[in-house]
Amino acid sequence: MAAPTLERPTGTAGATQTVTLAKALNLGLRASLERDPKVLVMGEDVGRLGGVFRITDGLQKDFGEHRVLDTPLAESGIIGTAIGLAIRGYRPVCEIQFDGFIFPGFDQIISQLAKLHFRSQGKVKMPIVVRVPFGGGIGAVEHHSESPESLFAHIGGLKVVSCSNPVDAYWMIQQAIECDDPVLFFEPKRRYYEKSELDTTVDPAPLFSSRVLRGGSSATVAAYGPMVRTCLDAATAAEEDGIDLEVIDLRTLSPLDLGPVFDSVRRTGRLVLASEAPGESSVTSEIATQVQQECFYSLEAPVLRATGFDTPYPPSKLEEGYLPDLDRVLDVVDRSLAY
Amino acid sequence: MAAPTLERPTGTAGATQTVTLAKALNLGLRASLERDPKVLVMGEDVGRLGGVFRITDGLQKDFGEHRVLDTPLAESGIIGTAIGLAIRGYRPVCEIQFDGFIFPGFDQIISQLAKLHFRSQGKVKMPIVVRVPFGGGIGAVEHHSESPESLFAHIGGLKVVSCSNPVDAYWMIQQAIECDDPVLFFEPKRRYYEKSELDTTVDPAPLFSSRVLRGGSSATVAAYGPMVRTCLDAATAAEEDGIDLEVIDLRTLSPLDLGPVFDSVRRTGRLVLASEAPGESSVTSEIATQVQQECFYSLEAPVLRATGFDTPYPPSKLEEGYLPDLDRVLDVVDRSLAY
Amino acid sequence: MSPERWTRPGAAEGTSGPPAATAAKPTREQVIAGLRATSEGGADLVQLLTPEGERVQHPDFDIDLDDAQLRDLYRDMVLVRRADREGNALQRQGQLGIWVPLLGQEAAQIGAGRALRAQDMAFPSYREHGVAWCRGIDPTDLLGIFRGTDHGSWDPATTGFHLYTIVIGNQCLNATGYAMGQRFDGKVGDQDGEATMVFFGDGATSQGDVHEAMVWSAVYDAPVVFFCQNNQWAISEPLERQTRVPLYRRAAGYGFPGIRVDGNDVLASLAVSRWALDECRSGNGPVLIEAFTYRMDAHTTSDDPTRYRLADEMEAWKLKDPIERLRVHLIREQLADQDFFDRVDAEADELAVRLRDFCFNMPDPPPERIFSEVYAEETPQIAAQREDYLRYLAGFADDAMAGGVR
Amino acid sequence: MSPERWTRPGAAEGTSGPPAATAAKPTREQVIAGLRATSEGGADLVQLLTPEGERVQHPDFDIDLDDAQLRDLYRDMVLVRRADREGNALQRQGQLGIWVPLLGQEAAQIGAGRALRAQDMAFPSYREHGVAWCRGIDPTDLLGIFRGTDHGSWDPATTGFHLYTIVIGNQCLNATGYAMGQRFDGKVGDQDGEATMVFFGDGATSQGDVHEAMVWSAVYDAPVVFFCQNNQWAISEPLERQTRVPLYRRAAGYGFPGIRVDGNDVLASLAVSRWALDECRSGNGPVLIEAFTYRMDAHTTSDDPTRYRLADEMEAWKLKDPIERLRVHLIREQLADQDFFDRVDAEADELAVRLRDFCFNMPDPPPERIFSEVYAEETPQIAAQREDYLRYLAGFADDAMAGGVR
Ligand SMILES: Cc1ncc(C[n+]2csc(CCOP(=O)(O)OP(=O)(O)O)c2C)c(N)n1
Ligand SMILES: Cc1ncc(C[n+]2csc(CCOP(=O)(O)OP(=O)(O)O)c2C)c(N)n1
Ligand SMILES: [Mg+2]
Ligand SMILES: [Mg+2]
Repeated sequence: MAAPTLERPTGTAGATQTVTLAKALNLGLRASLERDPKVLVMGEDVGRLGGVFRITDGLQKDFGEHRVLDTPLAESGIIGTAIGLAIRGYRPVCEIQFDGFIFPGFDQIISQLAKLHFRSQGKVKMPIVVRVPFGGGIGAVEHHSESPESLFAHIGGLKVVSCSNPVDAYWMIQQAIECDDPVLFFEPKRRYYEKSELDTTVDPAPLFSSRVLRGGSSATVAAYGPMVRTCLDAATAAEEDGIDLEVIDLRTLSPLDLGPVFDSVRRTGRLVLASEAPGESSVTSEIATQVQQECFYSLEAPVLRATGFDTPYPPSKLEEGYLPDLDRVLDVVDRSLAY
Repeated sequence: MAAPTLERPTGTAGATQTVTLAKALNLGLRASLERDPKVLVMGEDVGRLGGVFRITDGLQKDFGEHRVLDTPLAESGIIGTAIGLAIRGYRPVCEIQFDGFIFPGFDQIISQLAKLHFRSQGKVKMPIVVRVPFGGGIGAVEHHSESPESLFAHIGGLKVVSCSNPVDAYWMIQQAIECDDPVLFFEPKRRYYEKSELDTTVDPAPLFSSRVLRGGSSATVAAYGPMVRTCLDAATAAEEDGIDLEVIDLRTLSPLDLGPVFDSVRRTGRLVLASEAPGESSVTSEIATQVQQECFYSLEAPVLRATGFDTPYPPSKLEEGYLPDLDRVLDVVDRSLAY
Repeated sequence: MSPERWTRPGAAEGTSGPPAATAAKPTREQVIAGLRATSEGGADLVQLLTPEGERVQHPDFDIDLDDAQLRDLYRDMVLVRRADREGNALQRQGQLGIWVPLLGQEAAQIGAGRALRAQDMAFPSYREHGVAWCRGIDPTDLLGIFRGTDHGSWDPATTGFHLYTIVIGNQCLNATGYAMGQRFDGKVGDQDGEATMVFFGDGATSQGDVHEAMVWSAVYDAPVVFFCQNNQWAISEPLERQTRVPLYRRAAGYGFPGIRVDGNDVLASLAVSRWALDECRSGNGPVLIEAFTYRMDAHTTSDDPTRYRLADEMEAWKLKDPIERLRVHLIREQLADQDFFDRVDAEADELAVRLRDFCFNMPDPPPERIFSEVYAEETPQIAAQREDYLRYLAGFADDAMAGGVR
Repeated sequence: MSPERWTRPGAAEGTSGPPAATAAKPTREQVIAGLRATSEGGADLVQLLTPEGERVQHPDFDIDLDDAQLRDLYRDMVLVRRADREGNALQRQGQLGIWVPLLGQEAAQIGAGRALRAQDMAFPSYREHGVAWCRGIDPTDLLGIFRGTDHGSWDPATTGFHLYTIVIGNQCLNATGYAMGQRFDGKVGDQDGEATMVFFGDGATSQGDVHEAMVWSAVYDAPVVFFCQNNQWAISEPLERQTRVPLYRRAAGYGFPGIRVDGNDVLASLAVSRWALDECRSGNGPVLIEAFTYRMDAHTTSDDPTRYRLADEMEAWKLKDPIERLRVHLIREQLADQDFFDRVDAEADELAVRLRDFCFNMPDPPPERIFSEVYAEETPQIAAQREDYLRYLAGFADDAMAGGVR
């Protein structure tokens, strides 16, 4: 993995500020737009409105209509024209308004975005970031709470990451934009307004790396995006019962960086995976498969999962039940410990 | 699982014939069109031409242009209008010309086809079959050799099956058409011209069931679609080395019917999964995950896989290397046995 | 398009015209002027009732309604607006997660909705509360979607009104397929035939699905009316982010009629919709209608339109209010007395109260609803996940009873 | 479209026209007649050279070429056709997995290809061997795709010719994005500006992506020429399965010019393409060109057109052969002598031999090619899979040396 090459924006060097995850993304996008004139932001309502979540707030005002584009309403058009712009030498950052609306753009993602580098054997680069606010928990109507990340993780030629906190959000979006490969960037929309300290002088971890957030010895819990916070809370709650959970933020879903997970499982002997997405044929299936292979002799229990059910996302009054929460994660931990 | 309710077409009762898998599908479609006037066949070139693989050969001639529709060239249109026809009470069977061309229709499949039954709480039924000739090995150009089945297996509300031989092809297509849920029907295109005896008087197995094709004690090998033949051949070859493989044809990928796999693994202690699709976040990941969970104490080796690589499908001169063949399956079996 | 045009395509179309003439790409200002022109009453806007409530004639479209029918249209619009405002208020009070207002689009929707006959089918987007009303869907039935208790609760088959579709454009293809079925069933060909109407917005016209629906419907002569409510905005994006030319013009490129109607004029909307549906019934479909109207409220309750549009625009459109113009007309022509208006207002008040009461008393769905009707033939997996989950929930109850912790 | 039309949209368009006139849905026969009409020389077909090789005038489009230029166009077409026939033959001999013939479309492609300038960019579909030729791509470079050794080997950046795109319609959006970039880069605005041309078929016009590309290009004034080769067939489906009206008419619905050109007339194709590209360079894009032509061979070598079309049709189109008409013209006007024709034929023979030799000597790619350039920054996973696989292959070599079995 190449060392991060991001220069720190000089204006804010050394500054530590308290920011929301949404604001961190906004600052990261701003830094990228400042650093490289080839970076474009495009999508529905990203311009004057600043996006329905205000992630692109103020960017069109400061960088102009040719850097921050309000596009016609069609996702295949957004991805498809971004591909042409990338061929022309631009680095488009596309916003898909909600997770459930990425599917009209699926064909361009699978057939062109993922394949052009391979098809051309490196002559055509695809430095495109597709930002997707994803997951549930915000009381929304249908199609606004989905977790489609596994579909992209299955596809060779794409890279898939997800941030879980403001600091990562700030750096990961910039690293994704700097990456010469197409990156599907999943943003945990129900965590947009969670805050933390952001010190822009601290070197970021490489983009495609997982990270142990909390050491522990009873069992390992790994998650990404919105479920990371849930798992950290679960670990805190478990402490009271004398259960010492190690928590890993996967951060990258394709390529997976399972080294830290293998190391952890070799120590704890137990792994629980948590995600909002349905479990069936998913990223968590892949991780379980690799872990049972790599840690076969270390596992004291099968790899278990706390995931969304294999149903369509339910009406929002039911989402609390659909989404694995602290209790469900701990229930699965208990089942793991019972082996 | 409901017992099969198919009446046998009277004209051919008792007749045993040698048919290719392609012909068996054609006969199955014909039987369904005869049985139920609401069944429609639609897609690009399915009418006058009989489809690029001739699966629908002669059907438009015999059932007319309103039962067998040559559609405009757009997959979202095919799926989207099929949904409307289903709402109207029809049972459309859509042909997607090649695996790589299902993606323009992906949005309608995910957002409407998969969700309408749930959205309407059963008031709207979606008895639609989407036929997809899939997989490689035919020396084709890009986008004509893909295995996208895992993408659909991840989605609640869809059912996904794959046939591996003429007899199953004949029955499974009819059962899929009889099913009141949307079924993605994956046809192993490189096996279209393989033949077997078809006795239409023998009762078919239920659609959503796996089947043990060959008993064995050394290890279990499970596959679907085009890889089933490969695995059977591998089992024959392994015999010479004194390795006795049990081979399971999964047949249904969502819902999975893993009962026979669990039973088998409990006896053999070893499982090798084979598929042409890339392994990452796939159906084989899901199976491995469930097996390590259900058979934790029986496994003498981790579940291992022989799959396509996590790359885009290569130019066809390389496909022999890309596709897991008999040797690669046996190599993985050897690795399993080495534990 | 006259039959001769079909046999001699383009003869009088001017689209292959002189290069010198085509050479002038419009400026942004020209585009905007062109897109807006008819709001001031351009020659191609079908209007039967002016903003001042004056009944005018149109050379091609007319409608003959008795006084009671006119009053009914007024009542429809008032009740629908009141239900809409109540939905908005319920969201503000935390009773709904979101509300999608139709304010300003009452005439377009009631005109279209009242043109539909019992045998017809309608495919809404997510803002068609007015059409729902015309299909006999009680406003209370809409609340579940926005409260998050269901994804739409009415029966599309019995109401002739499909469930709301949120993914922009999808429903246009579904409607076209349905209309193909009407044709295949032999229900098209005379004035008593069936037809389908599909609703979508100006922004939706950019989606591939809408295009494919137009291609399909033309190729299969599907009896479908494409009813585009051009309310000038797709969330924060004005019409010029989607097109250079008025949207009704798209139809010519597919070979079927496209008509722009004053969407704030319920008479014109009704007249044009009826004509278009009759064309479809008779087998002359499809037809595109662009209803030129205005979204007088935010996109949804989550939206803040002050960030992207000027108050002036709103003020200008208030003068074209769809309800006000019919009210003035009824008064001016003495077709309704004060008593009538009072009664309608009272009815609206009752409706609001009923909606409110209903909303406050809506029960949350039970947890097993998560797993219900995923499939027509349930899979063992879904059954098992439900059982596991209910057992897990029961565990809490046990814990609670046993005074257990966590 | 004159500028006035922009400010008074629809004033003279007739599309919102009288309902009585729009009421006549075309019959299938009318549709087919309308779609085919211009093949007989309808008023809207731009033609500069008749099938009989006679030079004719067109009121809007003209072109001034010297004798050498005319001969060059002839040479281009002959060489491209010969390469095409050789490709077909190589497939028949088992040297290629498939071949996609361009037979019959030489004039459309050479006209368009020769209109492109060095600074322009072209986005082909999968049949544009003639355009490739004009972009300086040697026909040998095409073979890899059809032999299965690569997915296209030329460099799009240096050739100004993107890789072949097989998923129908995708390239139209990619081209539009590229053209937006040309505009953002300030390369549009005068006669030396840049432009983009994108190629697609009649069948492709039904795809949502093609529509979205037209929407986008109009909204962003992208300098892109949509060059649709209407070769009458999408595999087995005739044009009437995609549209009721001629395809060039679609453009009007998006607010830019649409022109139908005789695609078997290389002069007309060149003239219209130049004009359209110049419009784009100057900032007046986009433009749609429908090149009315015919697929004189099967869809691909895997196809059997006898199953779906009549030999008669083919015979009729043979009379309009693009090469023959220029040949007759050159002879009749004494612009080329027998020596010239002989030299071109000899050159074609050489090309065929060279193509053949090249094909027979193409090496298979090495196994590690499966894993190469999946990413710009390779992942550890891909690296590991390559290593594993090569180690596995090496095992066979070891086995073989050790006389091992299996
Ligand atoms: C495919 C898709 N992309 C994005 C959205 C998010 N979205 C919801 S409404 C809307 C604007 C729609 O505008 P328009 O079609 O004009 O309809 P209106 O809301 O004005 O009635 C957008 C972008 C969506 N629902 N579906
Ligand atoms: C999305 C997609 N669907 C289906 C196909 C299969 N297919 C290849 S060519 C073709 C017909 C294309 O017709 P047209 O656009 O007229 O181009 P032509 O081949 O005649 O040049 C079809 C259906 C494809 N390549 N891509
Ligand atoms: Mg709108
Ligand atoms: Mg064609």
